[in-house]
Amino acid sequence: MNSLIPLFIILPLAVAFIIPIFGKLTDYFAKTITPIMLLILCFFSISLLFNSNQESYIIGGWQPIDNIPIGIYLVLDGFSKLILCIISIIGFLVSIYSISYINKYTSENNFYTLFCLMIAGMNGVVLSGDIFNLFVFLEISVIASYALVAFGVGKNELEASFKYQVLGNIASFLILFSVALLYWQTKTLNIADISNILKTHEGSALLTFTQIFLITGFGLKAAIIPFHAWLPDAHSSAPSPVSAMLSGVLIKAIGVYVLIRLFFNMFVFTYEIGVVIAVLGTLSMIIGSLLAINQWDIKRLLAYSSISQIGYIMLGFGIGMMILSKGGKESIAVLAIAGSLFHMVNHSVFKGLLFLGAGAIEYRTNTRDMNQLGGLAENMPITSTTSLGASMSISGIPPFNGFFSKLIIIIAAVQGKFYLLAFLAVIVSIITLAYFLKFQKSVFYGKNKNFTDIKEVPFAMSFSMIVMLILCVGLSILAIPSIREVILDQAVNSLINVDEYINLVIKN
Amino acid sequence: MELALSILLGFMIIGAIFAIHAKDLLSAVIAAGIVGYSLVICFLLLKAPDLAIVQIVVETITLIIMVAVVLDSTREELKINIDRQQILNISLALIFILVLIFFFVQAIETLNPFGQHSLRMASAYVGETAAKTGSANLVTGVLFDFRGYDTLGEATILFTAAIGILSILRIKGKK
Amino acid sequence: MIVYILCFILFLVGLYGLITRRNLVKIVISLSIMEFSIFIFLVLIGYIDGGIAPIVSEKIINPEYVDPLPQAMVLTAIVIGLATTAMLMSIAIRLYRKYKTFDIRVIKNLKG
Amino acid sequence: MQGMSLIVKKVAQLMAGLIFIYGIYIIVHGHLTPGGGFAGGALIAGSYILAILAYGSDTIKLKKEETGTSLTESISILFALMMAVAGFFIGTKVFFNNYLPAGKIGELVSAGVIPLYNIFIGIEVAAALLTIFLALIIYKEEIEG
Repeated sequence: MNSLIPLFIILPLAVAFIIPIFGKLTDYFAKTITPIMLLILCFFSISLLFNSNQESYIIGGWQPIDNIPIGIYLVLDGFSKLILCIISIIGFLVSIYSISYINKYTSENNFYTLFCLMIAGMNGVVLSGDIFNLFVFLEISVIASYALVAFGVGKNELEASFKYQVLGNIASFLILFSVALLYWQTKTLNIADISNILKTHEGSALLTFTQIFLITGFGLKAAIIPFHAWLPDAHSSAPSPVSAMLSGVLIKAIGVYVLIRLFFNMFVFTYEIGVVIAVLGTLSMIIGSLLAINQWDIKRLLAYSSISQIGYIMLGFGIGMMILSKGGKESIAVLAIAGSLFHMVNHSVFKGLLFLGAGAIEYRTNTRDMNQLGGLAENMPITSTTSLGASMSISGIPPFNGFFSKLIIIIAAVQGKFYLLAFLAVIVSIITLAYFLKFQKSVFYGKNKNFTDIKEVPFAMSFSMIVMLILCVGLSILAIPSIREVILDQAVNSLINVDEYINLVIKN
Repeated sequence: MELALSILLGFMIIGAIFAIHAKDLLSAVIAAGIVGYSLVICFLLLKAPDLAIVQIVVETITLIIMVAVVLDSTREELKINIDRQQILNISLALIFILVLIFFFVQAIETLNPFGQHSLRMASAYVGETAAKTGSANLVTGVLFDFRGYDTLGEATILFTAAIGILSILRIKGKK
Repeated sequence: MIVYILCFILFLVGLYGLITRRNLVKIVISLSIMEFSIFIFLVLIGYIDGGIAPIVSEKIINPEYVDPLPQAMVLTAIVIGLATTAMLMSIAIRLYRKYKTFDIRVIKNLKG
Repeated sequence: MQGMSLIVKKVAQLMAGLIFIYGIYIIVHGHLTPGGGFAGGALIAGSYILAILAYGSDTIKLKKEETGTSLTESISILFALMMAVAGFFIGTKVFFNNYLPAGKIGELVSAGVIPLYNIFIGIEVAAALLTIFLALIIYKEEIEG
């Protein structure tokens, strides 16, 4: 029991509590301690990723009685390792970027405190093996993000934050309600224990009811299409580093991750649920990209494109579920799920980079309107190059990582004989290319009308963007089978093998 | 017991409907407060004294905050014209609600009725909690020992909200 | 059974208010009503007929307590509810200062 | 904000003191009787809020108070976290371990670390609620001024 997993929650919380105490002494306290903390977590999570150990940790040391778990468990398996890695790496780069960016705003200490709390909440959600504890940590991260969205306290920010809060609260209530219903049915809160009990249950009407509530609740958090209303406002109004965190990490860690974790590892999934998830994913993919074409605000365009890309991720998982529940070839399902996980990693990198690039443009020009911008490539070479790379990656141009993950999902769809879905995924990819060409052309190329004398952004900001561009290219190696086996397949296995997850928690 | 609770819940529903339809924001806020205070009686009936104490204090503070906001701004409810959009909204909401009630009634039929529940995870907490944690109040024992991690999260949420409100209510956001 | 259904109706009354009202304060009220219904629901799940409040005392022999776990959960949820309500109210008052109204039909800068 | 009449002030003074003491009682007896850190902390915050409402916010220099409550909040929640982390080093070396002896049920000093958690959480809750309230009050004044 000498594992150090709780550090993922303790460190960010401790930093968040220390900043208000010592932050007033010097301006640089918060700006140095946050990146250092996140760097430590980065190394720790990467070292965990290359170590095939899976473990569970009982908080308080309460051993199970009669094989019923009574304490709160932290569970670390392949899937959570991957997400922890994403959170730490993107969090570290964004916190470096914020050092310069946040100079525009007042009370920088509060920004860093909320940022650390958001990280702590996400880490807590990812590690938690207890459904009510998961809800508590989810609330920490979303309440911090409500405040961060409104950080600029202008009209737009406050309005976006109010909308986000109302929809976020509805989602939280639905989740709490389904926790109550689950407790009623199983009398336990531990995910593995619930799964153990539900395996022997017949599929009842109440279970379906609970599942609908859970899909709605986490769908609202992940902004899948019928529940997407808050996302474009919130993600475009927030300060750019926060947008990068929200779009890149938050909607995955508290939306997609939990949805997938619960439906793979807690419920016995059926064909119908696979269909629902695949249909919601396809809808998000298509409608998100169609809505993005018409946007002239840079960050709104990126926000809508996030909806579309989340659709890809859900599509892959949906295909995997459909194949597995029908008893089809497992290798195809593994391919689809691995493609989804790969796309999840890639999306957080390139969408983070794109939002940081949009932030860099806003930092120098104070506008986000594409009609006023143009020809910035000469003045801001680093921003231009990095965001060109990210745009190519997101629209699936070969040497970049986005191409491979989309390719894997499409291949899996074709092999599973879902030709329509594969066709739609290709079409959406082309639409994505179209609106990113528009973005590139109207911002970085063409004639520079209004901003002829601006400079490149400060070092801290360009550093993060360059590192992210390197990641964009470098992550392509995950497509090589032998490397894929080490990292992605570990995560896929922990999702597919339900018994493995249960055995991790309840040791017989 | 079930009857008393049902009557109380009926009153709460009436209070909630009044709060939603009141023409004066102050009376709406106070009606919501009364619904919240009825919750205290529910908790006492259901043998949850801890919750009753917390709820009565928290409801008072929430009410103070909401009344302060309403008195500070305006008490008038907006005029809502009964146009086609509004009628459409209300009827859609009602249909949606009826469908949900129908499914809920269907869904809960199979489960144990009021007051007859078994324990699984909590049986360990009830059986020998006192001996293990030494706390006579079992809820406190669960809250700070078995699930102390949850409680840390809960305190963190209040901390987050306080810091968040301090940042939202700054006078100037950008330099 | 009727208690659970009434509880769910209280939840839906809050949902109805949320869909039909256009006033920021009314929206916050609707949300807190939804919250109340969930609290009662959770405590109801833990209630056992003839059980006593979960406080150990030596006077009672062979006691049967009500389930303390849902009570601990509700206590957590009450505090979370307070935090979210306070956040919503602070944003509502700030929006009122900027627009001089609580009407969400007026407060819509963001579109598309 | 203006203060209220003399009678209200005197009654509020008396009541605030009583509520404050009752809050402390609830926190300290959290592991024996109903209540605990949350209820007691909220009561303490309530007593301060009552006094502020009765006397009006003009009488005290609120700006200073606010930083004070915010600091108290951070320090007390940091202590609660440190208590939890101390479980790493004491006893069975697990996060959130109850490393103090359980003692005899029903005595004031019993239940290991639970009373200490109660005290820190109580202070944290009181300070947090007071911070929220003061933030709303101060914001109001600076807009009018």
